[in-house]
Amino acid sequence: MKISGALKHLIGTALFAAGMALSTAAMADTIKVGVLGSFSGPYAPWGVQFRNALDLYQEQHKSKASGYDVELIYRDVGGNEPARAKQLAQELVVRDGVQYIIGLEFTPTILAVADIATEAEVPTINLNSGTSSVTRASEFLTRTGFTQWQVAAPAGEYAFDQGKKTAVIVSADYAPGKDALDSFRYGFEKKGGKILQEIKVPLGTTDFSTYLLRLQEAKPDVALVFMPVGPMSVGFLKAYVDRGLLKAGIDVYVGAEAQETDLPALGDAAVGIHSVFTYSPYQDNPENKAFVEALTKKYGAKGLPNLATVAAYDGLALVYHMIGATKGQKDGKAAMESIKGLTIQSPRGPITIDAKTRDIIQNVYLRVVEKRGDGMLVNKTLATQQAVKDPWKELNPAK
Amino acid sequence: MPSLSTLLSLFIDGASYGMILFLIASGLTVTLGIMRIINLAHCGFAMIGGYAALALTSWMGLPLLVALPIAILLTMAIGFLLEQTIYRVVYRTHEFGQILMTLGLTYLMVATINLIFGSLMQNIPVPEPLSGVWLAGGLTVSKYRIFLVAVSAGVALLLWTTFEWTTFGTRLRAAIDNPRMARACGIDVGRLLSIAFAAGCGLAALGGVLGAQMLPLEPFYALKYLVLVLMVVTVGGLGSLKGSLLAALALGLIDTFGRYFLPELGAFVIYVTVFAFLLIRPRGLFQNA
Amino acid sequence: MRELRDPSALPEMRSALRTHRLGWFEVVMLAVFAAVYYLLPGYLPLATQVAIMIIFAISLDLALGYGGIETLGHAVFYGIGGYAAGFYALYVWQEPISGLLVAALVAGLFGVLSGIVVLRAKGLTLVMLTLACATMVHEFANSMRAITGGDDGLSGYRIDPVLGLFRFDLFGRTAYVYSVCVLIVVFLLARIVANSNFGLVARGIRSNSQRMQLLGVPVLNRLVLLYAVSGALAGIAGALSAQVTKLVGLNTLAFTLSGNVLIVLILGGIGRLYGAVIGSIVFVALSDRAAAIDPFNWLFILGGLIVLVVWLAPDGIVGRFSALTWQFRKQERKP
Amino acid sequence: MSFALEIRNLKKAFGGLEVTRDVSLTLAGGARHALIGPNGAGKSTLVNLITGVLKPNAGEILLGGREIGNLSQAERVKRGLARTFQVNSLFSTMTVAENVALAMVAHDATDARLVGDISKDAKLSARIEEHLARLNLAEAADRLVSSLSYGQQRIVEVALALALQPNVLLLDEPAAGLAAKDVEILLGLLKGLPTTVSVLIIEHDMDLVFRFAETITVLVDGQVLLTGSPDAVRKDQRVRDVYLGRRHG
Repeated sequence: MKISGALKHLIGTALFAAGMALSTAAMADTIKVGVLGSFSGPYAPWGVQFRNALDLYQEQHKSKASGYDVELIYRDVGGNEPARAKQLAQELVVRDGVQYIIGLEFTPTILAVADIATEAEVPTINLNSGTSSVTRASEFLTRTGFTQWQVAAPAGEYAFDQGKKTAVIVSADYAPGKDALDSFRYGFEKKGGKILQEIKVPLGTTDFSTYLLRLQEAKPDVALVFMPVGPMSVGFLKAYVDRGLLKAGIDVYVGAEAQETDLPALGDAAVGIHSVFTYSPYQDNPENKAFVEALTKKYGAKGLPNLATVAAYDGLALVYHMIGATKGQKDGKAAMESIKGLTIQSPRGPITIDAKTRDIIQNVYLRVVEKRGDGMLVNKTLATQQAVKDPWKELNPAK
Repeated sequence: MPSLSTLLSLFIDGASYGMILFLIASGLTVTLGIMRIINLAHCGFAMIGGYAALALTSWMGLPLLVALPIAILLTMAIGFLLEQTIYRVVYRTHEFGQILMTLGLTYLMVATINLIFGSLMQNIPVPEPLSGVWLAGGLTVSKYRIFLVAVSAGVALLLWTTFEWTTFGTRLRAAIDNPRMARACGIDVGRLLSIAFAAGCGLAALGGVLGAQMLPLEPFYALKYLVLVLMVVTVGGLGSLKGSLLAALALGLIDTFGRYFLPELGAFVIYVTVFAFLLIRPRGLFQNA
Repeated sequence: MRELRDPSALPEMRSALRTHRLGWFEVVMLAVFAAVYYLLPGYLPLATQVAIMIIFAISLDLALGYGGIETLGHAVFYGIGGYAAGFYALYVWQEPISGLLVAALVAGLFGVLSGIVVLRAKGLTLVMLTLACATMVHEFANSMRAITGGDDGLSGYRIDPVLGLFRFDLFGRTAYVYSVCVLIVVFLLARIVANSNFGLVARGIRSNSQRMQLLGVPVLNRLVLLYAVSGALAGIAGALSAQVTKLVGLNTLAFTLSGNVLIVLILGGIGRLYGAVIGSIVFVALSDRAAAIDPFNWLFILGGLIVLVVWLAPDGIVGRFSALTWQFRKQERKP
Repeated sequence: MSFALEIRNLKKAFGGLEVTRDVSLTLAGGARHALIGPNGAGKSTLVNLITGVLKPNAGEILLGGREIGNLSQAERVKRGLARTFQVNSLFSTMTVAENVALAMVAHDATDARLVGDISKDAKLSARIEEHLARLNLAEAADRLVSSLSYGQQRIVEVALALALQPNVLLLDEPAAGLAAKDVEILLGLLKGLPTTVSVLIIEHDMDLVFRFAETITVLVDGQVLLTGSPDAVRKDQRVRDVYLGRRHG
């Protein structure tokens, strides 16, 4: 371990290089893409959606991007485990020699990987974390999901436009939740509404009764809610309708919480929940129809996509574009340049990568949950805002 | 100052939460009292009960109230089987071996549940007559919570009667008080323990099924609520049912009120309380030995 | 006074005092660590995690294996050390080695404070108190979002190059060598403590604390000291993780970590220092590979492994091994 | 001059029951003193009072001329009062050498020393070796106490107490449960104790007592019946009455 003397150092470096060569040289012509996600644990549903979309995309394109073979290497982070995410990212870059990384659900895991992205100049695509600021953590970060500001600020505006004058914000207490609080408030107050109270719910809460009691007592016109998708979002909305708040006339506006994949768990009580979001599998455009059809054909009813699926699908499309633009060479900077200002037709509508901020620009829809003729619960679009940029970055320009 | 109806509402929420904790903890405190074994797998039995009820209701379409006793019996059978086999080894090994082995067993339970039911959070639907709320004046009370308090109070009463008024109860108390002496008096402590263990698993299962609304079912259930249940047992005093009941109610209420009045602190309130309490009374509310 | 005997008589006494001796094990381990660096460059991040886990397990071995302090909340020191190192780098100085020392100091101090209150208890109550203490700190860190970052973790700090020369590089080479060097220092430190008068007294307390008290040793006092030393070393492990990952999460304070380190130590064998090394290698390497192959069913393997080890080798892997050699030696001695 | 151990008018009652009534006793330096008496005479209580397990209601206990009646057990040990226990109270999972080393470290007050390899402490090793050799335990140095025979464990008890380098050594029924052969070994060891130690032995084995002690105190009903040489005690009619079952006056 203790290397003393130039000779020893030389030998060491040579050996190290040899080891590196051994582990990377084997498949020089294949371009490797590392996929980091939660394929186990309570957050596994995300990983499943990622994989569904990525495998489909690979199948549709025969794993060839502009003639280059593309290989996906999956690694399981197993939840919000930044140390593990970092270790895996490091191994992907160093041992497996990946040129691109996509995936990751959580702000901390993204931030843990950002350093690696910068250092190794590996373009990294954030598929889910909604914290606005994360794309600033590295020049090699971009996003195909959404930012919390992007949907919550319009949600605040829409709610006011629907005649709601007072609101209570309920949010899970972590970084994206902070963004949600600020952006709901920004949107709602900009129009002239009044925020009565902010209720912060600790992450991991399963019993929401006390928080709902507070909400009920504040007697707002509307509740603006943010919970991380999964146990908390389903649990909260369920408790919300069970407790009769919706019936009592307190409308609820959410973002990703009312995705079609989670509606069955809520049951018919979900009818009437408003959401402002960027994707619904029942959206009416040709790209989406083909996308949903291909997924359900491949995976059956379980293949019903949500935004995570679309984000992964679009994310890999970006990677394919970058591979073409760099002619398969490892050139992170050129690859990132090639997607700046790029617009692609996503199943959710057109999306653009902002040339300045590397963040996503996309349409935002106001929807309400309805029961369709066949008994399915779906989100019906009420209004659309075109090409919404991340408002936080507009309000907080980079220095 | 919050209104009376708020306080009442909080009280019912807290009490029902506490009663669920009591149901799960009651079996643990009895086995702990007799064998001095920290059975970290105990919450796993609550989980097994919950998932059994889930399978019976959503796969086989049975109504919850029919599924409930079947789920309890099933859990008891599984508990009894494990007690007769793996726990025999657990009893013999040293204290940390016991902790580890029951932890290992918990992992096995988590993995099994995940394999069968998947990692998603599951929901046992509440039967129609029990869902919804009662509105009385400014008071909103969930019907299900009232039902919970009533059922668990009934169970607690039943337990108390068994403990105080039957020969089985007398023997059990003797065994908790001094296992060696009880053995010398001709009480078959091993058999007693097996019965108590299985019964404890049944109670945990009851708690797991009824409490699924508050402690939702997921594969990591067995680990997630373990600390809480262990604290109920320790605060109550090892082997004391009465202690566990009081401790569970107190924890449920403190947690609920804490979350209402100091929402930013979240679960911190409850752990500080427990820690401070154990410092003052390291042996808990009621300690037999 | 009688003259001291010639030193040749002493080796016998040395084996009778059962102190920890450096031998082939250390040589093999050094060789393995060196070999990993040269031959498995792609596994350096994983190997770094192993080194950190070893340090953590060694610290637990001092408390549990030597002093018999039964704790189910050892992660509290790991986490506190991690946060201390994080805050230090964020607000004071980015120099890593001083960061480790600060973390050790803070964690050790917490060991003194919590030890004074917790260590008066014994048995189950002690187990529960340590658990409650750790959970309390976990929830505290969770609720102090503004300072700790709560669930998002503490991040945004830089760490200077080690000794001003070695930058933390992408390949994790610096992180690995740095961690292994710290591990060697911690191992030697732990060994010194274990072999000292104090180490003997700690073993005495574990064996019969009442008699220790009657020999005139203030037992609580000594246990607190041991707890603090153990806590300080655990703090170093946490700090190392914080510096290498450049992020401290709430999971560094979680029950799972306390449970895992216990598994590691009992898997390896307690009260020997070696156990911590073997246990960590087996546990981390196995969990990483198994989790890579089959993430969820990995719990089957882990759970089954734990049950089997406790069943068949209650003294751990090293214990099993040395129990055999011990028997062998005894047979040899007896005519 | 001050005695090694002096007890003046010691009284102890449990509720209304007087177990120790006005006991006085002196041990000169290097004394070989035995305390005997029938069951229920209050011997154990007296031991507990001297060692500090119990606190007396009245009276004084002086060790080397200094009052120790208010000190804790551990503090009395520090002042040079060591004892053995009726029931073995050893570090059974440790080796004989370690047991002795623990006592020595405790006596030297070096138990908080964090550095310095104990096995490389040549002085300590030599002391242990010498100590064990004197008690015929050298062979057993590296054996675990739990693996020793009962007789050997009793001797380790004595070794542990002696390692504290006491001025006064209290032997609480050292021969209890020993086979005749082991009693002989024990007696040999006790006779070889250095004269710097004053010994107070409480024992039922009269043969051992009369062969070892130079002075004997007979305790009956919590009171000293008589103190004298073994011969004087042997010849005393009152003592015979007590031991033959006829209740004393």
